[in-house]
Amino acid sequence: MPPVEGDPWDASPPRDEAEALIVDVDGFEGPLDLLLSLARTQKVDLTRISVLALAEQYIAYVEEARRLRLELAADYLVMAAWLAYLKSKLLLPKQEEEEPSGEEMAAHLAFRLRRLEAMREAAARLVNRDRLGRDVFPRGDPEGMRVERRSRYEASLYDLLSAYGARRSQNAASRVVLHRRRVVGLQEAREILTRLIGDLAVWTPLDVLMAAFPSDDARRSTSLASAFSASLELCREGRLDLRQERPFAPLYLRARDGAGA
Amino acid sequence: MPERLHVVESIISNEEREQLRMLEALLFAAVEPLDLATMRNRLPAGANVEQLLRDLQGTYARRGVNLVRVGDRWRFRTASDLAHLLRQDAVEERKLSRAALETLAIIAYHQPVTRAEIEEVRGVSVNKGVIDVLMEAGWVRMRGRRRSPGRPVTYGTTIGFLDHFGLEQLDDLPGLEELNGAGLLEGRLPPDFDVPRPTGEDDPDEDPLDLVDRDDGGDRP
Amino acid sequence: MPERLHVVESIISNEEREQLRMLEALLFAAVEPLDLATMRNRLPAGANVEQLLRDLQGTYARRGVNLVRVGDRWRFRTASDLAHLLRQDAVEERKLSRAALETLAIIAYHQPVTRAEIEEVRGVSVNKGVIDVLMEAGWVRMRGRRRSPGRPVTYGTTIGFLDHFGLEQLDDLPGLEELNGAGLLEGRLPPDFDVPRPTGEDDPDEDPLDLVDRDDGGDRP
Repeated sequence: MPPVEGDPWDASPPRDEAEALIVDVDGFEGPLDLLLSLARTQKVDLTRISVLALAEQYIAYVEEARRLRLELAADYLVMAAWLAYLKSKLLLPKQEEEEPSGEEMAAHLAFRLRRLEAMREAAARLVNRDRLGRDVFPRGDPEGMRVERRSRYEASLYDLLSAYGARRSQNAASRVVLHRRRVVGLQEAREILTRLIGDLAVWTPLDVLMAAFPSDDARRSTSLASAFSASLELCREGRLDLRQERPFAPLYLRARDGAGA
Repeated sequence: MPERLHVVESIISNEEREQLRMLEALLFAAVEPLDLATMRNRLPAGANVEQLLRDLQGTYARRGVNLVRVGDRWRFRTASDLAHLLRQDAVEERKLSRAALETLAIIAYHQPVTRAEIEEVRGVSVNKGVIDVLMEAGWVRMRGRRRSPGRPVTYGTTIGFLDHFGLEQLDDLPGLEELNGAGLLEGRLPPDFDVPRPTGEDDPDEDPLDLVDRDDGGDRP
Repeated sequence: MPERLHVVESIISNEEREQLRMLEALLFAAVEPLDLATMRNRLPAGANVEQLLRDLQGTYARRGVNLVRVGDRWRFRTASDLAHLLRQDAVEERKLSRAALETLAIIAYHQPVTRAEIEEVRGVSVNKGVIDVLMEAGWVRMRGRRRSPGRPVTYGTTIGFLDHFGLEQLDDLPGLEELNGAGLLEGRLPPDFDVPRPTGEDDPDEDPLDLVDRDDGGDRP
């Protein structure tokens, strides 16, 4: 579990160092931060810090935290182990060909601490500069650069005429199709005829029945055609009888026995 | 120059100069024009805000930025003769859409023509935006109102239209024969197919636009 | 006062005075700091923009509003000694957390810098949200990619960073000399190495971002 940082916009109040050292492990932003805080308790310039003493302080701190069963992030434990190793190298007589030496490791750690502290100070100096919107202000209501976006449309006379020609001829050709004839469909004719079957006890000419169909000019022939087709269907289904004396003679319809009941 | 400036500045007291700086900063940073009460509140007690404003206005009178009064409020504004500097013209070349081309052609040939009539010729409804684009391009204008129920607006073309398409007058629009000859009419056309002659200014079925109509800016000859 | 002022103004030519007015208007009206190219574009051909800027900066040096340089851009802003007067105009600003501040400082002083390097300095892993917040504030941008295995993204500061913290250039970062002298900005290098200052655009170890990288919006100059 790496140390997790809080909300970047949420400036936490400055830590009470003494208190923090006692309980607040999670308040530190990583082992380096903890080390830096411990180093400050030595009250010496970071360039003259005793890394050995620091290592011992840190290890003691971590051990105390574990004794109190505080949950420590792995980073802190790794640092503790590393410092224990560093401590042993600093204390033991120097080995030949050992790379890097304990002194080099200590110097590097001291360097990192100084660098971290330097960055903290730099951050503080940055924050305290005259900041735009806090100390200095830009023009409150700048007119701004007004971009006048004008569209210039491009079209040639040819484009214009061909668009016109194409649309006009297309509509001229399709107008026939567009004026759809109103027709009496087969289904509609069936429904009308079925309704009439009850009245067809005797042979009745189709012409007479046509009175029940839409008979305006536009629909007369389609009514007739559909009525005829529907009567053929009903005949096939055994609900009507059809009779015609000879070709082109009137067509008679009669309900088949029992169908009209 | 700094030395001479110093001479000028020394005419007013240090205190006044400091107040002038404050007023200048206040007005500069203000999000909206400031009224006297606000300025008095912010400046040190006893500051003669009216006098300071006059001084500041004088200082900026011939500059690129002026201090102007807006009602009883004050603000900095770029000098009006420099407004052109702040305007950037961005001309975008755009191709007319197919719908716009058709609509334009129909307006040209059938004018004066109402939107309903355009739709009838196109066989498709005409998006209001299309006519707007044509008006914006300066090719189409509202001509008048048809003397029919609802008095619908009639559209026609502009001088700019003739200009752009290289026509001297509306009569120069090619007629049926020419369109046919140029192969621009396709398929079999019904015998009564015709291409109308556009009518210019005088149409007996058309009323002039009311003043109110003109206000909406579409009527540029 | 107007008469004396006239004497001062007559030192420069009418043409220059007009150009000064124009520059003043442009800078006053601008929403963002203006770069030289934009100003040159706007002014009449042949105008010596650098000279005009210096003149204008001098004119405003002791005023309530100053002309300041931000990177290679320029803007007017209120004089910093008037902060107390204007602070009540300030929008209540959310305070950055210590982690975010530290990260910002590291990016500013060590740029170009990768996330791993920031973590190295802080000794803790850097929450992605921290860098996002800094980019959102307009202070940090992705600069490029380090020429090293994995080609990690490098971060740097923006013009907005300079603008916000009142820096003319990165060299003006507070304490930069001392930090450099103490060898604390060496980042990846061993302590006794000679160290570069934060580099603006050209870093030999840095590749430009690919176009794809820029798409995620972090790269605003």
